[in-house]
Amino acid sequence: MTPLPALTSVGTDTERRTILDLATLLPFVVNVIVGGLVLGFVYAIIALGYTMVYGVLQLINFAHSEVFVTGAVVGFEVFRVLAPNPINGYLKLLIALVAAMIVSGLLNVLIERLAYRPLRNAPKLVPLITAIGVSLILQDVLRIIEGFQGRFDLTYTLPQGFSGRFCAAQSSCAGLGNALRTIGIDLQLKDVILIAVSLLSLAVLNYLVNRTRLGKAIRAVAQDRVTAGLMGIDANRMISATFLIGGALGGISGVLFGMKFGTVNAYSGFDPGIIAFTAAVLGGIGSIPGAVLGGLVLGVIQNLIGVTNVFGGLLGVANLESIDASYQRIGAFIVLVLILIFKPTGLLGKSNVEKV
Amino acid sequence: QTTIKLATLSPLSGGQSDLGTQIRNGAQLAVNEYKPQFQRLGLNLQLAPYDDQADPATGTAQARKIASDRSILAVVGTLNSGVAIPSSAALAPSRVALVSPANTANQVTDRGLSNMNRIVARDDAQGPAGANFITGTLKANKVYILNDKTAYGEGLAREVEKALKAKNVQVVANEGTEEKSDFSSIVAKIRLQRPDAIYFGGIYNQVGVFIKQLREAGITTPVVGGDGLDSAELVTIAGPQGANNIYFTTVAAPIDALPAAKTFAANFQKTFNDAAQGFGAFGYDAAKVALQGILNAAKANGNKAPTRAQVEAAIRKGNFTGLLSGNVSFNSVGDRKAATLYVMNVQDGKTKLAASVPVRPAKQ
Amino acid sequence: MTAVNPGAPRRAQSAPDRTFLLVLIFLVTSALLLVSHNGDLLENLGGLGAVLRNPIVEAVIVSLFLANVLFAYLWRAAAWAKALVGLGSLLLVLPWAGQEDTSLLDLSIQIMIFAALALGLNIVVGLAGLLDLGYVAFFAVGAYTWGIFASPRFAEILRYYGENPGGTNALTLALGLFLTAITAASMIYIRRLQRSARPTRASSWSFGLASFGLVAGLLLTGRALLVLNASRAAGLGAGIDPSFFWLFLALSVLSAAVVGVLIGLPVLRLKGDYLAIITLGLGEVIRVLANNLDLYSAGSQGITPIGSASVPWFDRLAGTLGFQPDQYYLLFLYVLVLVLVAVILLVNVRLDRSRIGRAWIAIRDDEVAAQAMGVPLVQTKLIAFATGASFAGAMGMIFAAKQTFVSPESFNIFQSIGVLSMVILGGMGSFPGVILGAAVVTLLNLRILPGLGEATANLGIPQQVNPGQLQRLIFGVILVTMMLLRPEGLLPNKRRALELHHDDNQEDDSAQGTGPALTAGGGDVFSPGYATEQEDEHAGTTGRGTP
Amino acid sequence: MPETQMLNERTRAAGMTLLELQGVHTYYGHIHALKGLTMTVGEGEIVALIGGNGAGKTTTLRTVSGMMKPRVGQVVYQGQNVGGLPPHTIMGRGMSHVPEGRRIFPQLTVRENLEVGAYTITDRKLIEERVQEGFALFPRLKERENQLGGTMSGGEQQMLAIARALMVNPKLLLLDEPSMGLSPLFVEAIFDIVERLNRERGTTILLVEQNASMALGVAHRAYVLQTGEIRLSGSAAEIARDESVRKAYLGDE
Amino acid sequence: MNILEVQGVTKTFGGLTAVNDVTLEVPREAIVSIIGPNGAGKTTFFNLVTGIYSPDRGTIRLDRRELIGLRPDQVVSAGIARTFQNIRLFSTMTAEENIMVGRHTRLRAGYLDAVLRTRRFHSSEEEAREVARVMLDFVGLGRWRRELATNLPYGDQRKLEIARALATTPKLVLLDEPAAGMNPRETEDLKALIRRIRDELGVTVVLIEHDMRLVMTLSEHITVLDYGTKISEGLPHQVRNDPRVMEAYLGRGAAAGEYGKEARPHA
Ligand SMILES: Nc1ncnc2c1ncn2[C@@H]1O[C@H](COP(=O)(O)OP(=O)(O)OP(=O)(O)O)[C@@H](O)[C@H]1O
Ligand SMILES: Nc1ncnc2c1ncn2[C@@H]1O[C@H](COP(=O)(O)OP(=O)(O)OP(=O)(O)O)[C@@H](O)[C@H]1O
Ligand SMILES: CC(C)C[C@H](N)C(=O)O
Ligand SMILES: [Mg+2]
Ligand SMILES: [Mg+2]
Repeated sequence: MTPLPALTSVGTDTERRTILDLATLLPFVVNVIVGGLVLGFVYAIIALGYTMVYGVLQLINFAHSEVFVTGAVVGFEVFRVLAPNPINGYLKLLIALVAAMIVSGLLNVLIERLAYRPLRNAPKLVPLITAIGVSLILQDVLRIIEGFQGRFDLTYTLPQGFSGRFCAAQSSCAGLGNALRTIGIDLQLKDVILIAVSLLSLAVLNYLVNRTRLGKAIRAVAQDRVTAGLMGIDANRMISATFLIGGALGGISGVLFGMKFGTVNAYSGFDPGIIAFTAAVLGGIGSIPGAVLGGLVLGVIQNLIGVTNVFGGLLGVANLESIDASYQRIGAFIVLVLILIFKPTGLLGKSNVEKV
Repeated sequence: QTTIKLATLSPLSGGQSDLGTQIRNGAQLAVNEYKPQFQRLGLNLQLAPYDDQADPATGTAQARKIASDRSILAVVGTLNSGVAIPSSAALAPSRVALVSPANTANQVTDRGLSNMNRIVARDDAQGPAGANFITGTLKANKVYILNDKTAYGEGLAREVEKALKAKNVQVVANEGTEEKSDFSSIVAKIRLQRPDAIYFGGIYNQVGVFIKQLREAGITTPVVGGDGLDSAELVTIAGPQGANNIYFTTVAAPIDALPAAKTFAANFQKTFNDAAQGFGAFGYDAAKVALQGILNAAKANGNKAPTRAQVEAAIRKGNFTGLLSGNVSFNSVGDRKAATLYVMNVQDGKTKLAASVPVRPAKQ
Repeated sequence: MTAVNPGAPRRAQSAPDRTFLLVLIFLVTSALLLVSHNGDLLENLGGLGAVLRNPIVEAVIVSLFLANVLFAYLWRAAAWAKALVGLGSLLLVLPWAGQEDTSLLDLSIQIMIFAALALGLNIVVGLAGLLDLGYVAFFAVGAYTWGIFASPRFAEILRYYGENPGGTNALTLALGLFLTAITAASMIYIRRLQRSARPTRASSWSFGLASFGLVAGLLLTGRALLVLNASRAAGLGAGIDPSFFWLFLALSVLSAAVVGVLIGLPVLRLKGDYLAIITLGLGEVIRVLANNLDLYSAGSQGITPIGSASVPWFDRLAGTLGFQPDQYYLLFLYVLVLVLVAVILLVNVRLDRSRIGRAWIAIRDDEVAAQAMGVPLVQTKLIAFATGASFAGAMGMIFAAKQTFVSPESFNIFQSIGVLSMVILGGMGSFPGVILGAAVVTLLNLRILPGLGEATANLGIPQQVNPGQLQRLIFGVILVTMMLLRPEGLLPNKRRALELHHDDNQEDDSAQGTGPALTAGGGDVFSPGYATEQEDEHAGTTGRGTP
Repeated sequence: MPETQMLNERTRAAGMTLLELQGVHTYYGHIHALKGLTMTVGEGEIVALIGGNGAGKTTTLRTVSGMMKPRVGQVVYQGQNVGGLPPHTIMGRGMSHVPEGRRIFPQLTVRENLEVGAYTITDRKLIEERVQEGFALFPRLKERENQLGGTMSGGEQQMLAIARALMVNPKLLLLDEPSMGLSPLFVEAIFDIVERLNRERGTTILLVEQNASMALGVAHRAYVLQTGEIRLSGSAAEIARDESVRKAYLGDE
Repeated sequence: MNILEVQGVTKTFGGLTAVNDVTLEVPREAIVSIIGPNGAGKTTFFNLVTGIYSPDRGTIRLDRRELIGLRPDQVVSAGIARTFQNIRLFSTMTAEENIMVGRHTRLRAGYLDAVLRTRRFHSSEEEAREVARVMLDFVGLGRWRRELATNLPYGDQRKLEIARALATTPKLVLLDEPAAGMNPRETEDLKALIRRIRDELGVTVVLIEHDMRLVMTLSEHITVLDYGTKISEGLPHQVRNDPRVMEAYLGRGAAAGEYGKEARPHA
């Protein structure tokens, strides 16, 4: 068949040889993978918001992407307002995170009350449509709110040093930084913060869902609302609690997203939302560790697909050379298909225990 | 008294509505300005704004609506080449002339429609201009090209690639990406391949984010782009660290460099409580071209409301003056005969004129 | 304690006969439509003309006019009146108004395209219970199938192969054909064997191998044909002869169905929302491929101009009826799409009331039980998928012909979501419902919402809150309120509505969230049934009998 | 029909009524399932509810526990009308319901199912105690402590459902066909348990059973339900002797 | 001659052997039962025969034809139908439609027939409706024909499942606890129904039941499973008096031999 037109070329043979040199290539690959992991953590936290809500209502909460953008907007405003303030950067971050968690969490609860709860007994796809409706509404509401201040694309002003290198040469942990950099891991401080915050939220969430009475009740409601009622569990309250937790996670992920990528606008939620939901599915929807694993896998795969053309160029494989960043997204989907064919319930999804 | 209308067709809702609204508002100013002149001919001039949502199908539907309103004699639009192509085709049978303030893709006029005109340069002029700048001023030998995978961005990038290759410059990649936030793999590749310059055929809101991440990764390589970068927002998005070493070609001179533009900008601010940007000025110019065309046609028609066909011909043939971007006349397919491309430079968050390049379409 | 008789059945009184009202409304709205779209007339009407020309007024008039058809379907009225209003509206008044205002034709075609898409998706989602979020992919397949061949693209492709024959010659063609034939034959043979004896690992493997061979054979054949015909590129400047239109209509149906099967095969084993996200992904895959395979699809630049059918006698007819030559093809597409929608509706109704329709609903209700009753899961789902896809394929082709331009942008996932919302808004499982849903959403998006913006453009409303800029918000509000007020949809499937309204005094008994969203619990909408002797298959147009 | 007021001695000893249904009408959409049901359950009683298929036994229990709202009539529990309250509020007041069809949480393990059954209890020690009690009643559950509820066999699920309902040590236990799907050995065990609960803990039990003879064997009083109405009521022994009952529900030829 | 021959099938779930090396032969037109304590593996055995699970080991033959590897729907075509322990009806369909689905494999009208409304379509639709009518009457649910399946009382749902299974025209029907949820009177009717299935329709019946009165009076052969293993088999009276069965399954009441009336007068 016709080769796809090759767009990439790695230049002269000498250049190719230098790049092929392990000392150049290894840090590159490591860096791409680590970058993918960082990205993956962002997806993972967003994915958790989807998975929580999906878990209880079997609803793809399309509005989650806007809940998370709301968190990002709150974060933006906090950083903006506090920018002239000389307080510690980490404190600012904490304020931003907490504010975003509260706003997004309450927003999510409100959405559930207004748009999903009245439809509890309707066919499953009806709330899906209201979710889409809410998502559209929120997009414009966010745009209006920010628009009145003459803003559309919101660019984060991060505290001093957050965008700088992690353990830069002049800092006290320069040794660690240098060591990491020799093997190719070149992180910004905000990446490290992002990973730390993600891991912490994960740990808390995991405890909440698996170890507490609340968590068990939520899971019972997820499986059989009516019978849960017979156990004395108020299903509506548990669902609200789930939306609160999911929304708070959305808030966190919004701030992390804004920090990592620097810019958000009212419409920014859709793409990462879709990928995050894909991650949730990949990991096994409804499963918390699954969502995380899925996010990380997708992050890494996206980044690796993004650099396939370089390897294609190096190896002289023309067909690989045309696999460039424009294939990132669908590469992730194709991987998803392949994985699901072999593992139909996702990486960590429990195999369907339907017994007949 | 007969009512005649000038329509605008641009995205008034959705992600690109800011630019689309600029065009509408620019055209509104022109209409306000010309109202008295038409009044004298006994014609009541109005603006009829249409929203294409930056979507080809919606644009076509709107174009057909425009076609059905006989009082509309010409259209200013569109913003996106991808919309202009089908919309102009839908308007062609009705002989409704379009004057585009933004569409640069070659295909827009290459189809030879009698109703499609543009006052901006073509991508096959803009591309080589960018390429020339890369080789001439930046002296780059190795260039990394990116595009946004839209009709506009990819078309432009392809022109740049062609021009660079013709100059024997090494083009490391011409890579498309629809990604809006995460550019980490691309940044990693750029770091690996160390180009002397990066060209990005795309629009400011995407390119700005890319630049920000590029600079944060410590890469200071110059980034070059096209008219898609011509927005005040670029600097904000790229951030203080990022807004350096950026160059872009555009068709409008910086507003503060033109005395006429000053009043325009003030007017714009007063009327819409919003700062005028490049596309506001383009919209204004395009509307002026259309209105002058209608006036000419009316005069030729004995000071009566002209037919659409007459307007179409008048626009294609006319010479239009008093515009912000200089005089306009069109060649046989509707390209502006002599356009000027300006190369702008962003340094420390300030946008300055770096060079100006006269360009002409291949056909005259 | 109250003494009301709780058992009083809430029975609707039989509706009054509204023949007169129906005809009256038809006449009034038709007159309004015709007047408001006649530019010359409006000129002479002065103030009234201005009012009628107001975009919102205009949008309302169009909507009211289209509502005629709905009334004709819904109301109890004499059969002649229903026929008159239904046929009269669609075949007489609308084209007549379209003569003055081509945009009406464009709008109607677009509505019907979406109606057909919604009908197709309704099979997949509403009947078989498979949530497909990538439905637009099949639409794209249809659009490109025609777009590539009926445009200069085809010549470009031929030219490319002419310049890069790469060792292809007549022998390749023979080889390709041979390979195709032999692998196809062996696949059929293996299938036969498997039917009588139990499939072994070897037989499955050889089947897989043969299918690869088949693909290779087809590719070789295709390539050889392209290369061997490369010399004709010059003569094909504007694409192939328009008389191939009918062949391609069949081809686009077929190719969309084939793509449906290809996409369906690996993923239809998955359940519920796993399927949703995968279909969403595969929809994106098709779009991105269209965006990247520049040679075939012209990538992001899009393909243009795309031709339409040329039917001389139809053009002559249109000419004598007073249409302008540039309207011929739209009028033609209008009539064609009208016929196609009718056919699709018929196919839908008939499939629904058949063995296959029952199997779909059975699968939706309980996969395990369905399979244990002899319903082959994958095959039945594939049929649903392919049927839905084929409708989309046909519509894609019409879309390409109408637009004369296709680019990947038109096939993003918002389109899929849009079609899904039409289905659910209208009433999942209900054929008149999804058609109405398509009409409502399309009218909203193409007329009413933009009309709002246009009408208020010069009122000095601050930009941020100008209705023209708030289309998403308004649309979202409409979606949410409609769903809250009528969760069963605008024109619900009869029994579904019954079920929903039971719930007033009953705790939810439906949510046993064990399985995938779509199959577990309450079940969605359905319209099973059996072929009754007198079915109202023409419900959408001239339907008789009130529901 | 005349309301039979004959109670056997043990019931009288128990004294006050715990549950009373007064003219309850319950609907499934247009299906009128309970047609003015009136019945009482005294504190400390075992009351059996028997009747044919579709008589409305399950619906009665559902109405009591709040899964269904009565359209007309009152459900008085502990002196309060609970008709129309949501199940979780009613269940919070010392009631347990073993529903028809078991309704085990399929994705929770056996142990988690039990723990969720004790949702209204916050004392962790007490919960653990009760779990152990459940295991003692049904050793199979202990063997399968970590198996997912959904993969248990039908009978195992039935055991789990009963054990789950006992977690809160209810005042009133609603049992909907507890013996369904259990092996003969376990059927006996279940009835033993019912008796013991009543005797040792004073649990009041409203028992729906198809196995009417066994049900009447353990119950003090019984109601016979037919198409949503009470056909007969009286002491269990009386009912068991009734000719029509023997014919219709006990399978006597 | 045996219609069903199962040789040494084994199925494990993780560490748990649910069915262990079970061999079973079912003579044509017989009524045989499988009994055993809860969790003995009876339902799992049915799942193996109907293709819902595939066995780790062993062979399953219906009329000499190997069934292992067939999908459940193919097993239905081959001639085995079943009911479920937990009722699984199509809840949004009427009783009649439920049965018509059961007819799926036996109808010849395909896609094109349906679209074109061919004569074949009409005749097969006619056939399906006729079968539904006959089957509803056969199990005595005629009056529920147009009612949604979920609205039927529990016991009638069980019968509807049986009717649906019979609509597939099986050679062999597997009933999983058909009497659960029925009172003794209804169980008597069911007994008659099962006899008629065999006598009038000529269908072989294998049933799982815990109702000993039904099992002992109806079965011609009984197999007893415990912990997945066959611990006894034979004629009803043989099995009933097998001490292993008594210990594992029947319990004290067994000796009395009065399985329907375990009621003991309370003290
Ligand atoms: N979910 C439901 N939806 C509609 N109708 C129902 C529902 N459940 C029960 N019914 C109807 O209500 C009536 C009473 O049913 P109920 O389940 O209370 O009877 P039951 O005495 O428990 O019978 P069984 O012995 O079969 O369990 C029956 O006519 C039945 O058809
Ligand atoms: N999918 C599964 N995963 C794990 N264990 C299972 C699964 N299916 C069945 N089991 C276990 O296998 C054993 C046999 O189950 P099965 O359902 O066959 O029992 P049964 O004989 O039908 O019992 P009952 O009479 O209670 O219905 C049970 O202990 C059950 O817990
Ligand atoms: C917004 C602009 C960058 C538009 C672009 N020049 C186009 O033709 O689409
Ligand atoms: Mg019951
Ligand atoms: Mg069992």
